[in-house]
Amino acid sequence: MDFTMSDERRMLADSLRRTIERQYGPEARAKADDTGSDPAVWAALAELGVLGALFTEEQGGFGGAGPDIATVFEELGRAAVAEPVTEALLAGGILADCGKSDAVEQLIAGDMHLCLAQTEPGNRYDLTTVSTQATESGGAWALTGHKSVVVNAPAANLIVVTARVAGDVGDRDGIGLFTVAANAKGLAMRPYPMIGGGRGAEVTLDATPAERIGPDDTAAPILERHVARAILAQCAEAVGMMDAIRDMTLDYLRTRKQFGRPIGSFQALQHRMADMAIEIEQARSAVLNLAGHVDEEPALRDRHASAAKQLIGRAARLVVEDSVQLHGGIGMTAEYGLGHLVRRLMAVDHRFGDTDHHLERFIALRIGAEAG
Amino acid sequence: MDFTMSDERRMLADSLRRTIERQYGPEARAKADDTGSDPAVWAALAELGVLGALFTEEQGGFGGAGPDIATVFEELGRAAVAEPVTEALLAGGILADCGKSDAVEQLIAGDMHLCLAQTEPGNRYDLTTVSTQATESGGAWALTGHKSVVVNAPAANLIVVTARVAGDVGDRDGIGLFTVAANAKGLAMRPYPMIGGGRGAEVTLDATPAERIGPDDTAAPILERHVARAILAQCAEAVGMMDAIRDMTLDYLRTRKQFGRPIGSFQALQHRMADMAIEIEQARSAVLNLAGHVDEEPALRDRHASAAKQLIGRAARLVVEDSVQLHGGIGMTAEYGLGHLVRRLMAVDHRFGDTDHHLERFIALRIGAEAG
Amino acid sequence: MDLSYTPEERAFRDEVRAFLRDRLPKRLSDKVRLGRHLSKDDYLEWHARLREKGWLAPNWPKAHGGAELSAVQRHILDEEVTAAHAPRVVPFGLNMLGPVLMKFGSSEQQAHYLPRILNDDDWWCQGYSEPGAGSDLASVRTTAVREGDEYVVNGQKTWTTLGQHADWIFCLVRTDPQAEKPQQGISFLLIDMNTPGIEVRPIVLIDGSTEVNEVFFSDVRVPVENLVGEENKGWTYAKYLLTHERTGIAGVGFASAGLANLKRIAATEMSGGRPLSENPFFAARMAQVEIDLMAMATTNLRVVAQAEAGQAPGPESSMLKIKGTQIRQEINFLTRRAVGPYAMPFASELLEEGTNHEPIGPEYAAAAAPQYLNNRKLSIYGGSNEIQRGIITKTLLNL
Amino acid sequence: MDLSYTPEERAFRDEVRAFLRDRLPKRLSDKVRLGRHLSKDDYLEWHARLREKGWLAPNWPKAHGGAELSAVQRHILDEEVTAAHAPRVVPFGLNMLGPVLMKFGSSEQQAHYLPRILNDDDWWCQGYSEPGAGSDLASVRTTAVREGDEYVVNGQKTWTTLGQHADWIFCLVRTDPQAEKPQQGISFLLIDMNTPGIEVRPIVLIDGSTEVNEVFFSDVRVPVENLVGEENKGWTYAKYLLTHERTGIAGVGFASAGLANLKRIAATEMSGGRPLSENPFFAARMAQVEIDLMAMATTNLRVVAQAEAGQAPGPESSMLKIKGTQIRQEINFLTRRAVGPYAMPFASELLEEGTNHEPIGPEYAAAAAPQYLNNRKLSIYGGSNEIQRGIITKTLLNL
Repeated sequence: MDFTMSDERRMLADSLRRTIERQYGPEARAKADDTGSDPAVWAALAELGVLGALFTEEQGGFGGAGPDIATVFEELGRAAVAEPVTEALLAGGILADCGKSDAVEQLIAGDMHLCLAQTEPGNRYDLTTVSTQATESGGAWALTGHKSVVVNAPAANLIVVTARVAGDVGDRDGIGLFTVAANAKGLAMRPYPMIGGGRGAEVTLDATPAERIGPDDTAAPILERHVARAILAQCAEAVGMMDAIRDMTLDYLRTRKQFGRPIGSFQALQHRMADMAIEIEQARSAVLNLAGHVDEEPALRDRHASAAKQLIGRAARLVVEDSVQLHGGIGMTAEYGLGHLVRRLMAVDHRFGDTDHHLERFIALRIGAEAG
Repeated sequence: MDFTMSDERRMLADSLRRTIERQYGPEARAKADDTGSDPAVWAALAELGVLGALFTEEQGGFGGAGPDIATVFEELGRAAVAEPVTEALLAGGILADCGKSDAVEQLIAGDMHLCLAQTEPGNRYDLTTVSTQATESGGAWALTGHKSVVVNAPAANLIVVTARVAGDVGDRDGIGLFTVAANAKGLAMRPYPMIGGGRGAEVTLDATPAERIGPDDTAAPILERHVARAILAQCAEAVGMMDAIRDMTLDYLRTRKQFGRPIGSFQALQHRMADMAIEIEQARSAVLNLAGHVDEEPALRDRHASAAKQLIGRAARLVVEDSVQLHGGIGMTAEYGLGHLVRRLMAVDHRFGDTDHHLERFIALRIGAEAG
Repeated sequence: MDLSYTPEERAFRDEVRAFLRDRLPKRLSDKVRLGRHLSKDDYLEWHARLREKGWLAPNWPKAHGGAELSAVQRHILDEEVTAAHAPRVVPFGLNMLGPVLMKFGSSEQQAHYLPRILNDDDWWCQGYSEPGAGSDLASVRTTAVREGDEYVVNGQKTWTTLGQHADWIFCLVRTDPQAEKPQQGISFLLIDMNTPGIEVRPIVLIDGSTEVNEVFFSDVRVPVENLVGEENKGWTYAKYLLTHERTGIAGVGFASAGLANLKRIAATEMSGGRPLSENPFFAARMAQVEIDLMAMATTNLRVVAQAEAGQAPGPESSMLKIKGTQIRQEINFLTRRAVGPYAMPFASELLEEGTNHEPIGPEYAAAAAPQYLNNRKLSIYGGSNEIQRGIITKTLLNL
Repeated sequence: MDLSYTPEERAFRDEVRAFLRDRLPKRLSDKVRLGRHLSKDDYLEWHARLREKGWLAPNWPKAHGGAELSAVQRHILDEEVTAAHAPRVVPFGLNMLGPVLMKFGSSEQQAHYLPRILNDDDWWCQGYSEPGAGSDLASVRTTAVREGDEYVVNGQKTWTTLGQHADWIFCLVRTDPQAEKPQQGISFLLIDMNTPGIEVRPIVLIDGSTEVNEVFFSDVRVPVENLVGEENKGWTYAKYLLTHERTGIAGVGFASAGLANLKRIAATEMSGGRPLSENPFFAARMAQVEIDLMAMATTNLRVVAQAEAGQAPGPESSMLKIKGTQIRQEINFLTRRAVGPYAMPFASELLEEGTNHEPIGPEYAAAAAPQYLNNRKLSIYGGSNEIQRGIITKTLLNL
């Protein structure tokens, strides 16, 4: 049993933290809201090896394991960095698994933006409900459908798309993976800023030319594997954000005076702060559990993914609500730094399944595990 | 809109409270644990009109409406009176509806104890799952089965029993109502004290002679109506107990000193006390809602019954747990008065359905209501 | 004990409902239901409809042109109007300043200001909070120094809701910096927002809204006749204002309207192939909050009945504030959760006046997350829930 | 970072499991699983089995006859033993007094008492708490007045667990009533329970159990050689005792065993025609607590790893105390709820030693409500959860 971080990871985390502290601020965040990514920040992340740490040596990176993902995202979370790194992990991981090594190489070098267009109006957090249609004609594929809330679509050079090659909307079989170029014919976007920073879009495809990648039968296992890794990323990022929020709140309790004394001396606030701190440690442990199991067999992996996402969804709600409450009015203002963190942390519950979704899945997997 | 109590009810409540304060103590409670009822207390309750208040004038009483039940049981709860008054309301109400006016008259006079044997091992809180069998031969009925946790069975002169006259275990149709004498052939009891005071028993029936009462088709509507009234009784009693617990806890916070000051001056404890007080007021309002609707049509009645039982189950858990916690060690001791109240309040969740049971029913009724 | 309304009360409710059916423009109720921001004209339009009916000032005495409704009637009006997604009445002149002037203002002030409030000639805003004061309202640092027939005001107010529309502001100012206690030496001053030296700056909140403002005063000269009551007695008037109108504190109407909206959304959203409202976990959360609301509505009626009977409100109004806040915030939370991934787009332009932007996902989605964020304020302002818990236990413990 | 055990750690776990399989009597594990009260002989029997294997004192150094296990090994042992429903080791001599004597006792005391503890020649109990002191342990009022070669002890201790079996008691006594602070003037004294003037009275708890006692001292004469360390320095030793052994504070083993038991019950109990474990609401509650427990087990391992690395425990042990308590109490709550109406019979005789009474409902039902009630103590004793919250924030805020 060993909870210490490897030297490589510690060094990466340290240099990432220093770089962010030096370079990352409101301007970069505004840039991400305007265009999806600040090129200078993105280049710095590539330079530092942040993107390489998400991929194995085979794939052209130098990491790719659960603890690598956890390390990187915890640091990104601490400063609420709004760059599309989760998209790089998610869409990049799928491309790597499908043998698209050129794209992955460009991604690691910082020369590429990616996204995954999977969500559709009405499929909520369900990965295997896909109604976007793929049709083949003379070896060429074309896609038609509506993909909703596609994070980082406006900045992406290449869009990974799920579409149905066979079967019915809800079937697990017959889901194909495709890539679509950003400037492809028949592709239209309704772009917007995201509540947690960065940009997303509604993407409509109308007989849009696409390249098919991935396995012939169904892409569901690949999707599920990479979404589990993305859940790890989101959870680790959430822990980083919660650490930052806790520290800001502690600072505020120490310095802010009311009725003639620091508000941190009021016992009721102290006890709520203690409860918040406990839940954050629980969240950290849930991330460790998931990081240690994200490359295990699917049922075990997803059991930990759901446990982590569920626990972190609850902890995040507590941290969002109580940190604003403990701050009082100032915590409500956009100008004060808490707002970015709070909004981005809140958004975690809306990606890859909320706490109810994952509680349901955890129960289903447990029943499976105990029956098996 | 009028929230004031009628003069009659106020007088009854006042005299009941005075009588309990004067007469009711640990000895009476021990007596109830030993035999199910303290004859002196029971006689006093009859004398005061407490039993009469549960029945309409038609039935030989002088009350019987929701607010009558609420008034009586709130007072009984305040002193954790462990007499089988809920059983009188429940089994007596069924008897009254089935035209057994002699028994009701005796009950109101204090000369009779009753109980309802409905629960069976495995049917939990479900009123229409009945496996006890009723068979008829030459106009005479006999019952065979196991009735579990029959509250007040050891003291009852007459036992009202549900048994199946037709259909399958889970059918709503084919449930019959019967009375069985306490000394009937083939009736056996395994008696025990109840965690909330008083006595109960496992009752087994083996070809036990019984008299059939109630309607020919199914007794479900009668059962449901009287269980709704018994839920009102339990909820009102719970509010009385919660009031008493809150007052004890406030007293303790005022007088107990630690680290050199009254523990009530610690803000974290103050805030928990405030939360407890809020939930008790919510519980009181839920009882008012149910009292005002307990004689309405079944769907509306049961919607309020489930809302009240659900809310009060939650409030009671909070009050049980936080009152003990705020007291510390002393609250854990049987000698201190809190224990009786806490155990009796806890037990409310185990009769007529717990919070989950009623949340489920509330949802089902709501869906019904919104579809209709 | 009778929970139902009397025939007269039922008749009044029917009258309110008929009024809302006939006179509440769909354009306005749609905006409110979809959580869009209302313009100054929207508010004024709704005020005009109420004024026409005589219900703009339900709590004012008839002598001052009010409707002088009973507590139960006011409760009915409040609940029906909110449940119908009508805009709220802007409270600063009607419910805050008005009662203070009636009780403490001079007859000249009453004669001048009250009709103008009722007629919407002046849009009032509130100058209570200051930066860094939080729930400690008595720590007023804005000063007013008497120079001849004028006060010279310097300082800063904050959290001034809808101050961007205001013609006038009522302010707590410190007139005696030497007073022994912070509650002493405060005065209650009426200030024309057009006076030189006043600057209003919007505060952007975390939901992107710009409804609240900072108001800066530098050497603002205010005629002494704008002082309400006596100099240095302002804290008395301030407290009166804060405790005067509390029957609406539970927000039962808002909660009911929010719950109805949530139910509609949950019946529309799909989850695992069926409506979200049929998902047992989500159904349980909705049922839970509905059960709490059913009880709170009755708690609220109990307090209304007490008020009707002339009893002073005890800790109940603090209890209603807390429980009401918890329920509304839970409904906001569930609404945000209900819209799923569509809570993530953050396009505040969709919530603005006369928006013609292409919607993102279902129309109801745009406001879900912003309202959740914005309503975190409910447990902070008007005496934070922590302050309210203190009040409750203080009363109960009597320590 | 590697969450899995090393091969050596796995081998040790296998050894523990084999030991439990072979040497834990089913009679005992059934009693523990069913929540029945253990007799003195039950404890002694289990101690003997552990002693035989060399694991009775896992944290004692080999020099004193202990197993000197690593923190991880102790964690494994603790978890496996508890999960197998073995009786707990009676901690008063082995885990409380033992370490104090090793650190602060004289060599004579060590030579005399430590082997007797290890050999179960003496049953020890604890004399810390006093009536009315609560979490304020330093407010010791029991006095010890030196008279020649003896202390004369007068006063009262309470919450003395299993004191009815005890041969000896270690006590905090006040030897200097004039000391400036309550923490000063306290001494740590060993008292033979057979000394005249000692009376033990059981305290009946709300679950009907009689495990805890009051101990009364009137003019009890104790030889001065029974003083541990220096006179008036007892608070130092007391604090050492309280903070020394905290790796087990989370109660992961107890929680795991309780959850396994709950799952079995929920799979057996029927609700609406199907097992309770398939009721979505109940399944959700069980899943929730399992998710919390999975995370807490890892938090606990992190603290174990820190201890292994020689780091002093920070506020983490307070966090583990709180979360561990919450999880165990929630499991107790769900178990009580799971047994439905059968939580209501209150037949404490069914939980007694060698009970031969006719059961009421399923065998597992009898202990459900009593254990729920009894374990309310978890958040009260050992420094209440309120005290722990204070410790956490004090460290975090550094105010």
